[in-house]
Amino acid sequence: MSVITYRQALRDTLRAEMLRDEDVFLIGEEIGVFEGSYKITEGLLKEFGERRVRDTPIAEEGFVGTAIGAAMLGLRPVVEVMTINFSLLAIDQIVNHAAKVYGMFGGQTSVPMVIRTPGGGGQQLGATHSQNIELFYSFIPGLKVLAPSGPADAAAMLRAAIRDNDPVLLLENLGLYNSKGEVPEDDEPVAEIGRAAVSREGSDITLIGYSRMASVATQVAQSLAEEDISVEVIDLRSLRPLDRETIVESVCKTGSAVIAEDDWLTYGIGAEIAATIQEGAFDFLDAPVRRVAMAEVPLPYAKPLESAALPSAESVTTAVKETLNAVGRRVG
Amino acid sequence: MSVITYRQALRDTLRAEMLRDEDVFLIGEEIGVFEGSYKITEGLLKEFGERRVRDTPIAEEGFVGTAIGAAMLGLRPVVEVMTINFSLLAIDQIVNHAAKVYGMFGGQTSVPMVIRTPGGGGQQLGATHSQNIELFYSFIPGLKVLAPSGPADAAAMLRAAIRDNDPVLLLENLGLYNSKGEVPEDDEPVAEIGRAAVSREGSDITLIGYSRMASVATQVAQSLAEEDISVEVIDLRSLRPLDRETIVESVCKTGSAVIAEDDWLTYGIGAEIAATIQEGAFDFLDAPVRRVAMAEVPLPYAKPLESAALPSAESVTTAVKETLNAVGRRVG
Amino acid sequence: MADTAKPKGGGTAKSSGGRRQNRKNDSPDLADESPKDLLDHYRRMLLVRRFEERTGQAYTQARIGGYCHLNLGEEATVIGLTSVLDERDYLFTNYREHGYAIAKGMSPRGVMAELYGRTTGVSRGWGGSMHMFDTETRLLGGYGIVGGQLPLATGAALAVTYRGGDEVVMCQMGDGTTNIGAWHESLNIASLWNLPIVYVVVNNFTGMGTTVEMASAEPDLYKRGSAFRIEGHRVDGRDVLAVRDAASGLVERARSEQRPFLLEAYSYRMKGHSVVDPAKYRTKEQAEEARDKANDPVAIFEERLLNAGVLTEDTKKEISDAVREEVADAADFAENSPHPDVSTLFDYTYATPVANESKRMPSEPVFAE
Amino acid sequence: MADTAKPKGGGTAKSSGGRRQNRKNDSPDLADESPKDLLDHYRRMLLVRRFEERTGQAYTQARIGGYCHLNLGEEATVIGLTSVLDERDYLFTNYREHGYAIAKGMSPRGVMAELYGRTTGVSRGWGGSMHMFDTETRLLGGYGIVGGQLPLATGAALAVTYRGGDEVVMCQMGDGTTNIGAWHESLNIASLWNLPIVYVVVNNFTGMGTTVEMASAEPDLYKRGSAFRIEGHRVDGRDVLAVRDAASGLVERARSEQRPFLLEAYSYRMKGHSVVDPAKYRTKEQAEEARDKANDPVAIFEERLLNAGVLTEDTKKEISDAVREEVADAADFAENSPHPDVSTLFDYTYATPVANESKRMPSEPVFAE
Ligand SMILES: Cc1ncc(C[n+]2csc(CCOP(=O)(O)OP(=O)(O)O)c2C)c(N)n1
Ligand SMILES: Cc1ncc(C[n+]2csc(CCOP(=O)(O)OP(=O)(O)O)c2C)c(N)n1
Ligand SMILES: [Mg+2]
Ligand SMILES: [Mg+2]
Repeated sequence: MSVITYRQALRDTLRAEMLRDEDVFLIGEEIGVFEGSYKITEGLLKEFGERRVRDTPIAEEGFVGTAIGAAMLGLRPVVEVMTINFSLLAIDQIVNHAAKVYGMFGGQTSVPMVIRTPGGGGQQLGATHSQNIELFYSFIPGLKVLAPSGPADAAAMLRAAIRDNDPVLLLENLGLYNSKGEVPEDDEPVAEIGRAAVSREGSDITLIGYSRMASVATQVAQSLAEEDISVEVIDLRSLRPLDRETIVESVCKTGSAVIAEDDWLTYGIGAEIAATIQEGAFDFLDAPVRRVAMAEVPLPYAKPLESAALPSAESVTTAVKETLNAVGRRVG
Repeated sequence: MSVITYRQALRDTLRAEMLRDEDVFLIGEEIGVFEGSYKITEGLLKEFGERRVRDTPIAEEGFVGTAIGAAMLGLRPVVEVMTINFSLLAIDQIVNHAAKVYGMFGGQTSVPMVIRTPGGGGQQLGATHSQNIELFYSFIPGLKVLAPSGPADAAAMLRAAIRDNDPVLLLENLGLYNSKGEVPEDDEPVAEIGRAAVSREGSDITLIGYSRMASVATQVAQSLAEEDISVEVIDLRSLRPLDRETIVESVCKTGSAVIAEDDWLTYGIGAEIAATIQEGAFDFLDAPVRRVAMAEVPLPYAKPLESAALPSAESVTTAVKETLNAVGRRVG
Repeated sequence: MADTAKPKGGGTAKSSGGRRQNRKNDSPDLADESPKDLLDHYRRMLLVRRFEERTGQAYTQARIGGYCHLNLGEEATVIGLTSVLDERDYLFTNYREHGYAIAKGMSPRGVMAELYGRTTGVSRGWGGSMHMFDTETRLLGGYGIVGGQLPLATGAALAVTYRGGDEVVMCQMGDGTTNIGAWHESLNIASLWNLPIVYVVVNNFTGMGTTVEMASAEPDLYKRGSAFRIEGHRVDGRDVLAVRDAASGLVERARSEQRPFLLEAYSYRMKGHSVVDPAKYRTKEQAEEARDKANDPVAIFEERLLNAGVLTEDTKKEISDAVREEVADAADFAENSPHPDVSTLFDYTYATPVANESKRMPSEPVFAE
Repeated sequence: MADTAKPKGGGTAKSSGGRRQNRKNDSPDLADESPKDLLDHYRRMLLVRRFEERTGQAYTQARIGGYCHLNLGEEATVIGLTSVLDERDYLFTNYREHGYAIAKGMSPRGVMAELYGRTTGVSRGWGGSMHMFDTETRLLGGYGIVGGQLPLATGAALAVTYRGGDEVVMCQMGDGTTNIGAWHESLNIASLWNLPIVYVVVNNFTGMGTTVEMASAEPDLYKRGSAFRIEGHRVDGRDVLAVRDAASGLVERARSEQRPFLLEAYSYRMKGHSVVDPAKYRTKEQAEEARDKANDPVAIFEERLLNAGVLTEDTKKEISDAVREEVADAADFAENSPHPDVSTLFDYTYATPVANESKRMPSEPVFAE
């Protein structure tokens, strides 16, 4: 074990996988000479050369599609899309091609590729550069979508994604790149795709998040513990497939749930979680499932507006307390 | 009133709006010389000429973006995107530009445009041509999304969309174009954006749909009436904004709900409806909200597979009956 | 870049006599050709013709669903192009690909069964008319999204280069496809990275009802490679030997020089855009031009072979009978093949199975009791 | 198409002396110019320079957030281009647009306030560095999605044509932008429909760390218009008068001939891609070249004006002081302007209010009790 950043965990894993398997190569904008917009690929061009670390023109549809075609011939491209916002330029290739090629041709060829891309608001990047649209990919059968919330998961999930034979979107987060945590030094473990984690056990209420909000959820749970509120935290980890059982099991135990998400509320990821809970834990629910999510506006640049629009530890705390109040347990 | 098809209602309304307002023009692939892939624009090139009915190259991003730019200067383009599947080629222009221009520049310029596009599976068009991805647009603040289920609504909503100052996506449906209904002959009414309709009153259960599934829901309600089951049907009509009150009010009355949708279940439109119901009608719900939706696969070409994957009047009927059984009312 | 006089196609139909002249002048001399190969080309062109005619019928009889686009009028291009590809070479096409599927080596049975949506179809009934695929013969898909195949084919060529292989990728598309962003991004990447790929534009003068002149600001499509320093050539797509020679040169150069090329082949779309399109938007002249025997690649080649004595009335009848038989057999095979079973619905969502995949049927609840 | 010898920029830095020579030869004679105009150009270039320097400082002091891209090194292009636009003409740009905003007529105060995210900003604090907009002066937006502005600008030109107006649209972008699909689709449409638009490629030899040669298979970017029969020209973007003349010719031709043109202007990006980018990926030669006084448009013009006696040391100081004052005033104004109030969060989602719009804050439930 060593304590490293989320960024470092990704970088080390990319490197290890490239060393392990000659078919793994990196492709994307500014990943080579520039060493990555967020420096995830630092030093890799130098170490592996242009064949394995391929800088592309600004042509998201072209280079993502190129990676899909290479994957159809058995290579294992790991694509970096600079931020998930720009993935909209390539979404036809992702949704209509990567996700379809296996099924549409009756299972003849798979598409073993990874798309790494960060989401995340809160950087004052304005309306077009601050969206959390993992929903779009999580909705699509044929894709797998992973959302690590810490360095260890980032490594284990990237490893799993690279070794999987299907197109996997790995959702990273600008706000997590510098976060630190313990990560095993081996080439292990390989995350199991499709599994959520109970990242903290508790009994009063279930708090569900993914990516950055899973780590916020843990903070909230920690501070609420000081107020004698026992929060069980679920980190969804895999947005597609979605691990409904883990969620429902927890809510059956605690009797209530709050969902914390960084995207917009209406039709957001949390909608499915709430729908799932009411279907699976109907008889166990003591209060409506509550969602904490972004205000439904194009995210403004100005800091006070941006901050107000985004979910935070405070708004999650409020929702948890109000839900417990609704259940009948009086909390501060 | 006259009885006309959904197609005819759209065409007549386009024509009337073009006559009413010189700033309204049509733009899209094959809408002129070819008279529309689905003949919605039949005869309009002949009547209005190339200036008002503009055939484009195959360049979804280009022509949708061109329409946005024209709208920024005050014109009122009505864009046809041949099917919603192809909208993925233009989604960056729709989501990152049409939906953002008003907010991102502090309200200085609006984007008065309409994107008309049909969804709908069941035509054996295969995995890439049969998707229902209205979710993607319904999720985006800054857009408005309307989904008429019959000819009268098609006319009233298209009229509203054209006269609105924001980008509106009008979701049509391949399976509805030939459906018939009564439509007023005047330039009225103009639909109110953001309002659902109780299209049939009932007391036992609420059945919610939109677009084609709203019309299927009405059929189901009609035939269940013969079995003495009183189904209240809600046609969502506006997917963004979403009329939560009408939904919740109905469920508070009936005590249970089924959602019928043509898209995939996980993260689909129905997830938000179910989440909304459990939040708004928590104390009134006698059984979990049930969703009927597409099987989560890339839609296959072969008829038996395709039919099995799609929701139908039968699967909706089953869900309604099973939900009523869960509530404790024994039905066939 | 090589230019060839090209008929207006979508536009007016003034010089159609002159055009025929043109073709004959450019085409290789039959005396230099192996009669066996010539007859084989002829047979294969006829097979595509009859196969597509049968497909049109079967569609009208509702044996085939969805959209259905035929290669009628493009047989010389289909056969000319595929005849120069090695077995190891890859082909990507658009949705108008039945002929390419057969010509690249799939059995007419498998292609027809796919059209019928049967398990014996080349894509197991999952793809239909627009999505023929076969790993074996290396046609890596017909694609229904205009331009969708371009980045994929480019990526296949990247994989070849990555591995140091000597396969070539051919990427077919229509004239209308040269206007979409994927064209620009793909050709730019292929040229930058020196990929062994030949992009072929099958110019039938229209995309649905839109003429090349309405859609492409540079209507000489083979010249559009200039934006990427890609050499472009144009060939008469009604002439199978001319197509073969043009394609063969570029495929071999792509292989040896390791760089992309562009080839435009023009010919007529004999019918509507798809089987259901009556093509009412065509002017009388355009319709006549498309129907004109003088523009029919099969008729042109047949007449030439007959005149040169390579084809006799007897062999012609023999070939015709054999082809009819093969197509009838394909249709019988398709008709008698099983429909996919509903139990297979979830078989092809993922290649690597994972926990918690949803396998719910529409009528089932999310949580089975 | 007109060619001009162009420095390698991104590549090696061999002939930088020769280049300067080049410039001087091509540039209009100062004797033919109005001294007042010359001084005005100089003052405006200096204003952009000082404004951007101040912006960089303010960013470092955390008065500005988000991404922040400067026009340092591109002042001659900014001023040359905008000086030929009428008030009624429209301008669309990418995210590197502070200079354009000022040059098109927005006040430095409003632009700086936007950077500070204040209500007095040109986009009311909603846009920030990348999204300056002003209906009045007709800069219809800086855009952060590479290539996003191209279809929009094309559409604005369509609106002009639709209404029979005589405005021209100018659409600015970087060299890296010529590789994205929107480029192809937009230029094709503009040419097909004869739209009065001038696309300007500001070639600073790199997109972030990627050189033109790495990204564009035809690195002579002005030649890429050929795929659409759009006439392309190249100009030395370090020379404000050369840019002005090239742009003026094309803008007026776009207006009178009603068709699109393409102009490439090359110059150096003096610093990193954005304020936070140390540009470590630059070779020593590249870094020196970008810093070289001989490539600095402000220094070049200043020297020329001094040599010609148009500028004296006194006026130079006067102008410099005035510009410093203007920039300081802008920063003071920004600093003292109010932050937007949270109560305005839902003010700009829709232009036409509708029923049931969600105005929920993150901590609020969907249904208020
Ligand atoms: C992205 C996209 N836009 C539109 C369509 C609808 N469409 C199908 S075929 C076609 C015309 C294509 O023309 P061309 O490339 O010339 O090929 P052809 O059909 O003539 O062989 C169009 C517009 C589509 N399938 N995909
Ligand atoms: C679609 C998209 N892809 C990637 C980016 C990230 N990005 C921002 S600026 C830039 C480089 C653009 O280079 P160029 O067009 O030459 O403009 P310059 O910054 O040099 O002025 C990139 C890749 C983006 N904003 N949008
Ligand atoms: Mg065509
Ligand atoms: Mg640049």
